[in-house]
Amino acid sequence: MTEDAKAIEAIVMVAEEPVGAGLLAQLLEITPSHVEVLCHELAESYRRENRGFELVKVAGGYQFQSRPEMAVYVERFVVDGQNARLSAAALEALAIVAYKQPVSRAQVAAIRGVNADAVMRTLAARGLIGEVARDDGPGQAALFGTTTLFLEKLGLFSIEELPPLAGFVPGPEIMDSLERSLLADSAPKVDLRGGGEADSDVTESTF
Amino acid sequence: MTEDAKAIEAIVMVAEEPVGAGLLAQLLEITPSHVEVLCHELAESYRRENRGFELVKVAGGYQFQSRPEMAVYVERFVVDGQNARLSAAALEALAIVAYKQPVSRAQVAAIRGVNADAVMRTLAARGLIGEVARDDGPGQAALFGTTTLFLEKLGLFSIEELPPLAGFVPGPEIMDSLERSLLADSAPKVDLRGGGEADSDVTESTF
Amino acid sequence: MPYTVSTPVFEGPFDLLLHLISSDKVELWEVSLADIVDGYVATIAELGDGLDLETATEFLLIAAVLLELKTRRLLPGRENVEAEEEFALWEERDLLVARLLECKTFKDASRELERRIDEASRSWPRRVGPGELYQSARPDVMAGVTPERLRDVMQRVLEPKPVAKVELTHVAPVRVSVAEAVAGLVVALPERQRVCFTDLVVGVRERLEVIVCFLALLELYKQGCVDLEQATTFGTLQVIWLGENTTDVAGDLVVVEDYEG
Repeated sequence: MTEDAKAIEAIVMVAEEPVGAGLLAQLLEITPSHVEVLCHELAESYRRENRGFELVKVAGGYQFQSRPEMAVYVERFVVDGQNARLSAAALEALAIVAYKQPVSRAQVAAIRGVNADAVMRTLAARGLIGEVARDDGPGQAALFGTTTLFLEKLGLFSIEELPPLAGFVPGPEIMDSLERSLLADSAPKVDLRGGGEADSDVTESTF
Repeated sequence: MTEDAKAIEAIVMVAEEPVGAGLLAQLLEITPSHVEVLCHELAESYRRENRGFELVKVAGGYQFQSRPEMAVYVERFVVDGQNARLSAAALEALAIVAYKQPVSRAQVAAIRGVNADAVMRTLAARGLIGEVARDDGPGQAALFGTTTLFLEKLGLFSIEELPPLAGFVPGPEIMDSLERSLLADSAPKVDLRGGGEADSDVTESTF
Repeated sequence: MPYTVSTPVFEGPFDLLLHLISSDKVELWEVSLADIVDGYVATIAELGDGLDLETATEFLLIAAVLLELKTRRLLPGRENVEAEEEFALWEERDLLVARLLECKTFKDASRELERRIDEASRSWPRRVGPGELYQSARPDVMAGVTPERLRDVMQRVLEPKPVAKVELTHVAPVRVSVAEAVAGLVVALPERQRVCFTDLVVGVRERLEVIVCFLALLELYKQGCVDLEQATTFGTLQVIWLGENTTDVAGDLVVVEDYEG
């Protein structure tokens, strides 16, 4: 172990939040890229030794955390019910804020097709999103973005690490079925109910 | 590394207080003496690998800490690496705890309208607030109050000496319903500064 | 009423539509809209007090679009449908498809976020801090914090949050109604036959009155009493009186409704 690596271990051990490579570099008077190398080596050594903790890069810095496989033991020890699950609605709103930030409540509502006030409040109360700016336009709507806690909760180093949204754009088969469902012209020309009913019958039965 | 040793590492790594051998034994379903042996081996391995942290046995139990030789770096970090002032959010949370103690994290969050976990942690780490009780309700939320250090820093003899809130202050029933409407989980019912004497007793005797 | 329409399988109209379409349970043209509406109504009934007005409204809007699309296809005489109308219909449909796709994209993205949250929640971060030993070395965060400042902060926290209000005081009351302006114009115009709009409103100070005058002209144009000429965009607007040279026309005019302000 080099003195620098030891110092990193010592500092990260007493930090209350992730410590950035820049700060570590400044404190140790070495370059940030050297810090990155040392941290990588440390993380690797814990993995190799099969330790119960790990050094991870999250929310802009390095931090120690318990290894996921040990969750069953740590769970018994940690007794805070703060990890209540988010509803599907809240998760969707969270995804929209994450990918489109800064974004207003109205924009979130427009995408989801339903009112977003309640879920946005929930997300703010959980500390996952926060007001980051005000819109220039009339009304000066509050614009929301994700927080550091959001990054921590997802184990992300920065918002750039979010999986690209393009990966979630529905495939051609979904697009096709949507189009087909809504397309007037491609509607089946044959009668719809199998039988030989007249048009008017179809009309009546379909509405 | 045995599974038990890994589990000890994981638990002690995330524990905010020293963890007793008895508790570890209970969590891992092994004997306390076996815990002692494993902890001794772990401490030995960190020493052998010349790591920047150590596992020590203090009054209450086991805890990780930075190795004394690394003190110069840790000191630099403590002096330069952290915020020298309380953020506006932290100051708000501190004011709420001061005036409404004992109060839960969820209640502070409800009053501020945003998550308070991080700021409460900061305040606790700075020794300005601390857990004074547990709520009776389900979940047994930790209730926080200010510490004697807080009083010292403000030059107050007791919490009663805080300047009274002027002008309109919502009555307990309004605050209560406000909180209930904002709280996601079941909020403990706390007497809002009603029993002043009891409050200060708790505060003073606990710290 | 708090918004609580949320079940594991369905929330809101877009979701419903997506669910129905993408699960291939519904080919909108093959299964009746009535079925969808029935299903929706049933869901609403299940939700009981959880019903959200906006959700219901949004659904109605979408249902109306679908109904319209379908009606036009099923009704006889489709070939007479104006190209423009058809085009508008296509636009509506494209818009709907685009919105549904966007909604689905974020829905799928949210599943991935959830997976990551679950994964990350199996680890707990160390949040312990330097401890007593280094307490004295830490900067004094309470420097400059006085009891009075703490009280001020508390007071601000307890202040009711301001509710956004639309400021209306700057809106001038309407002085002239369009009907009155029309009545005035049918007197003034026959005398001048041809006049440019700027001359017509010379001496009028309030912008609103200019607008009212313009609306009155449009009304007269609609009724064929005047012709309007404008050589270039933003050019001078010429008003040509087409009516009889008497003021009797006023009596023939359809009563002009007041524009509610």
